[in-house]
Amino acid sequence: MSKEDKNIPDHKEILLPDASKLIVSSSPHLHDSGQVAKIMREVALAMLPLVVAAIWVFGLPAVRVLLLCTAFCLSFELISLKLLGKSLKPATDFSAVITGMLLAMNLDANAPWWICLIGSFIAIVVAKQLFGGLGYNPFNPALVARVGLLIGFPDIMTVWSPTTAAQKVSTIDAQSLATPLEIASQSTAAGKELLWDNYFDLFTGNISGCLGETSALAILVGGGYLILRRIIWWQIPFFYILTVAIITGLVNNFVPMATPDALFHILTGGLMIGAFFMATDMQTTPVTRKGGAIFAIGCGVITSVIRIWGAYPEGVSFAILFMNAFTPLIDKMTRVKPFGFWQGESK
Amino acid sequence: MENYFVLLIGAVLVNNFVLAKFLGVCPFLGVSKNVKTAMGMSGAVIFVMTIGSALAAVIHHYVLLPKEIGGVVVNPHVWVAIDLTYLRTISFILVIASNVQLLEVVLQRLSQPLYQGLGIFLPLITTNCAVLGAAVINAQKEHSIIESTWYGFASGLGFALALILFSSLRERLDIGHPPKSFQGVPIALITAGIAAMIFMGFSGLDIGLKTFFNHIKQGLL
Amino acid sequence: MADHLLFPGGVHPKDGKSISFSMPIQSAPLLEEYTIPLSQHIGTPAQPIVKRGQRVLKGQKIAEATDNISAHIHAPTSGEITSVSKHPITGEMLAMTNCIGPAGHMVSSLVITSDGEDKEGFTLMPIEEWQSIDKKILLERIKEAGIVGMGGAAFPTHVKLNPPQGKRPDTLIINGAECEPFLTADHRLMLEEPEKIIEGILMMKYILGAKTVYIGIERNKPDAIKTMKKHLREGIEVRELRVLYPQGSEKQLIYALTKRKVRMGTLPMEVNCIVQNIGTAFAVFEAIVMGKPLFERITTITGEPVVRPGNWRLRIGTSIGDALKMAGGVKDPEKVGKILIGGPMMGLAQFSLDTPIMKSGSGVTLLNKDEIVQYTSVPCIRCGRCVDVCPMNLMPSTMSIQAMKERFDLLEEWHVMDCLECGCCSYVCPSQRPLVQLFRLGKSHVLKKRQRELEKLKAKG
Amino acid sequence: MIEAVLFMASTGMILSTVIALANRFLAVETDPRIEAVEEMLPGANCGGCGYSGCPAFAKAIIEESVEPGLCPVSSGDEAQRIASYTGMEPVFSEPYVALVKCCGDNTRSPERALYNGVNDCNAAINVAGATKSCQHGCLGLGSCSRACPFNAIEIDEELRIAIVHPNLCVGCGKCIESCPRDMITMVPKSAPIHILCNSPEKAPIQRKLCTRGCIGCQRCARQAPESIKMVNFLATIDYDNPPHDLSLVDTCPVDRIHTSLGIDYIPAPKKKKGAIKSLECHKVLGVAPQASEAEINKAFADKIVHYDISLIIKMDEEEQKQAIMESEKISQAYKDCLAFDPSAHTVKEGQ
Repeated sequence: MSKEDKNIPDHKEILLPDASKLIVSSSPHLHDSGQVAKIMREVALAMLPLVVAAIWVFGLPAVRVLLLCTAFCLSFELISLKLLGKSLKPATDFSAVITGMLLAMNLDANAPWWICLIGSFIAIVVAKQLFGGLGYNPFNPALVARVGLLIGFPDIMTVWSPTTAAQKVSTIDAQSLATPLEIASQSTAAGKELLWDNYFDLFTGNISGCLGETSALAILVGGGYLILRRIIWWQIPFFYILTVAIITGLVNNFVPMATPDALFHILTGGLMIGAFFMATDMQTTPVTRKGGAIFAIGCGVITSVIRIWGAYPEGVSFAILFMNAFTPLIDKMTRVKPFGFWQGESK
Repeated sequence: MENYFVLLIGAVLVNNFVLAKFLGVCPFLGVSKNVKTAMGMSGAVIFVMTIGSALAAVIHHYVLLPKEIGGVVVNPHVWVAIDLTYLRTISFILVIASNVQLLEVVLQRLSQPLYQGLGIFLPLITTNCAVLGAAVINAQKEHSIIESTWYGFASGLGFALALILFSSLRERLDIGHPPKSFQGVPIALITAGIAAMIFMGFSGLDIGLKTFFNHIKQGLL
Repeated sequence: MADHLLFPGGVHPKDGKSISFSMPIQSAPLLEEYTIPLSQHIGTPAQPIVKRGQRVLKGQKIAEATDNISAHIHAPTSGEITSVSKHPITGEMLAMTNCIGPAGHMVSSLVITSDGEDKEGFTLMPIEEWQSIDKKILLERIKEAGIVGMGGAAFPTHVKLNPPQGKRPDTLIINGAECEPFLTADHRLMLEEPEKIIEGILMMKYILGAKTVYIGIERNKPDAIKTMKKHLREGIEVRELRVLYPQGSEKQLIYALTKRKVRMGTLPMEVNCIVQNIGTAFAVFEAIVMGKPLFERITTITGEPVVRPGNWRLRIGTSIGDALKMAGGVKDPEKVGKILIGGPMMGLAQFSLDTPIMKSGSGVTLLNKDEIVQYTSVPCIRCGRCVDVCPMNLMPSTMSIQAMKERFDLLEEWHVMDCLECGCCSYVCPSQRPLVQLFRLGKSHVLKKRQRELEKLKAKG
Repeated sequence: MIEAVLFMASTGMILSTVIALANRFLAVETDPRIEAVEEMLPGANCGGCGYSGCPAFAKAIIEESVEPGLCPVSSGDEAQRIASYTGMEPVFSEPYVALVKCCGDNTRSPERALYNGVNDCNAAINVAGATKSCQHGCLGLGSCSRACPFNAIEIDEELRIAIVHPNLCVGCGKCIESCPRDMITMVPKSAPIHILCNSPEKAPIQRKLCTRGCIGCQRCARQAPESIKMVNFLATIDYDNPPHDLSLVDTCPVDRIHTSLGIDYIPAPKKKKGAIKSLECHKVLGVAPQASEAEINKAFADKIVHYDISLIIKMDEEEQKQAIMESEKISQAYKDCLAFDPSAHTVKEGQ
């Protein structure tokens, strides 16, 4: 100790940390304690209104599908991590749960259990773990599963169970009711113009279709929450829905029997859930906001093209997957110009 | 006019040569290591397919096909009344092979690095089934010469789109850590499978477009 | 209302200044031993001019700058040079081999054991009316006093204040932003010595011949802004800055105050701006008016675990252990996770208590284990947050993947050399990836490659 | 039938004339000899010859008549063939192998603090000069093993040290630049004795940093003055005439001189409690369970498979992996034998 210790405190024993137990790492040493698991939990929270709406519209079978899909996805994730010899920690970051819920949203309420099993297998094992797990999969797992099931089992995937309201009204049992989009594509085939009356039902979701396609209100609530929490960017849903509205609006204006009007297109089918939950999945969308906008416009164009002229009534999942394939190219194109960049420096 | 547009959409999106008809898959997997060589390869394939289909169509129409004149089957260009369609494949291959050879010489002169980058895959275009496929489909569908050139160009464009898309995806796959046994070609094939599934979404597009154009015609009339 | 532009990106880390900003500056007691590293500045290390056993006085020059971009080093107290020896590999003069510099490498240094008298031996003559003295003499005095930038870069000031022929800087910016969390050294200095700082600023303005002077102070230091405005003299302007890390970095500060963009790969001199730190202005004043060389500096000893955090006027060469002893040690040694020299965003983690505080050591920050978030190898989920916050508008997510694949050619193409290493990207990354370390790795490879190309050219040329 | 022949012949004629014309106008002259030489080179593009790759080296051989022996990878007769093809007399270069001059793994030179960051030597150096006690030691985080195109450098995960397999190393020198602390030097493959330390520190400091560091006691230098010299308190071997008598090993008080005897450096075998029950490792080495360390060394030296370097290059991926597996199996067996202490195991006769 130094000779005169004027300012040093009285003889309370001064403790110094043990140098060998210190942690040494590169700067910075602070973090805003954001975690992947936290983001996924926020997304799960945002999907709650959707789950409630699905259960309200389709009753108990919806719960069954939801639980089955989430359980299958989680178990497939654990099994594949174990088989690959990786640590099981990534399974705790909720991303499998999110994929399971999104997959359930794409299925019908009375989807058989093995559809959920195969869907989960495709989503988690094929579309995600085989590419290396979180962060490396170029395609959105839930959508790959949906497209796989749609093409693999076309008949099962296009049977829609009646909504609880419809069941109360009529005694028809689980007879196949057509979704609004299917009605629309039938009318275009027949060359008649479709005049849709109650948009309110579309908005509240009291229509038949798969779990996630119904209530646009619930999706808006969940999506709004995510945007406010800055988990997803507003650019993607905004441009996506805008592009679909513009294209379908134009085509409806010139050739009315080709396709119903824009509002109909926005509220029906998987557009809302696609725009807010599927197209904004971080791993498979471009990194910059400008890239996100281009991605969304591309999705919008392809969705409308398939819906208006394609054979499938629902174009959202194909569009998003197609644009996922374009994401690496978009990333190459939309590099942000560095601060203080000038011509002398090559890009 | 819209017939050509439908033909284009049909060849590029609906039944894309690589992802729907599964023609020309070996260069598709071979060259898609990085985007630059993929661009070079697609340019070469578009050039060869367009010129190849055009020449094949010319030969097909003026030499191989017997013409119906006055009930007598006679071939005015070749004074002997013989139907030579059986020569179709061999003559198409001859045309395409010479076409590729011409391209190789030109390319070696124009850009040496691209020539180096493509390497073995440049002469391999002769055996590329997509190129011959386009010529044969033209013959089967009795496209006129202009139509078949346009169809050759469109299918070349489809091949290019699929190849460039797939090569940028593969560059992204190299960054990932697929399980050891899946690294390299296996994971590339899975990605190609998913991409093919996505392209199936466009099925029925050209028929839809045809009916749409009919609507417009009726609407206008 | 902040009357200035905002640079792109930036983050709002936990402030942590409340721990130590109210503590007045205390002068450190005289310690037994000071270890003074020979390279405390950017440029070639200084050569020692003293022998073992030689007696020196406080403020006496003990190491000399060899060429222009270098700085002299002075003794912090009167005493005896205990050990000076040659470094086995490089042959440099060396005191003790196991002195570890803040960056963790072995640094050759001199050790002075104080004799307790603290006898002053300044050889520099104080100059009262500096306005009439020629600029060259003032610059010579600053070089003689060994003044370097106190913001953290430690670039020799006499070089910075002496622009090359072609350039005539018209704006001098004084960086009082202190955007680094936890550090309050400049803040206290502004509160307690405003007149000296203003005088120092005027001297620098006179030497540079700059027309306008801005003092940028972040809005979270209202009292400092008030005191500095009270002592203002004509030609100097205090500008309030919005609180955003890294407001205090050179390019961002120049853009915020003068709307001029420093082009990539060039120095602020290109846009006729010079940026100096508040501490440097104070040191210039002490050097010229009081003839006191730079052997003391204000350092904040702060952090949750510290018993009595505060701002100290430490002598250069005080080891971290002694500094912590002054601040009363730590509450619970088990809980201490990290000891940093500098602030938590750009500070260097230490692993030994003997590392000395150098001229650029603006703070000693301690963090508890629970405050620390460990870096993990969770893959990048491409959420794009780092792209939003990067103040240089780079693409940290793609660049980090390129660095992991050791594609340093691509990294150079994607402007890794312009990365400020400010830490905003690692701060917001939800996968908690060590992005700054990857970019630092990229930079070292790119520099090595450029070095090799230079040698090849020399060999051929 | 005749029409078909006529038609094919005519189209063939037209098209070939077009190509012939194109060939003449757009001809690009390339020296066929360069391609021929390129065929003879191994094609590993490792850059060991100082050129960017085999094509560039082939061009240099033809145009600037650089002597083919420069290529460290191709063996003697390979260089012979190229030289005879280009009419130059070949120069035979003695095969060199990489050597990591450090044996201070975790057990000998422990970590000073807990490092949390990128798992790469160059990255660790930038953070507080890496947390290994010895400032000049090998960090064992694998920069060199990733840089080696022939994966001849193995990283021991727990012990954090790099080990070069001499029979796989072709001496291209790519690992030298990859190491931030320049621990790797090229040594002649035939040199049996190596000093595995790179730290010039004086004894009192060295003792604190690493239990196996060279303390500069000069015993080995005095015993073999012509081949071992002291440089800054560190004994260094002059590889022009390397020492050959194996008794040198015992002179070192720190037991840090390791005979290479064709063995690559093996880290200190951890004496596991009741470690190796089965005698399988002894069978692999073909040595009795109670064999002494010297016998085990000897048996290992014979067993280790010596591949001719150029042969390894010609092997495809499969065979090369097989070679590594083979040498690893033997090294592992050697480690187990060293770790096996006969006392803890009652040896039945005839086993």
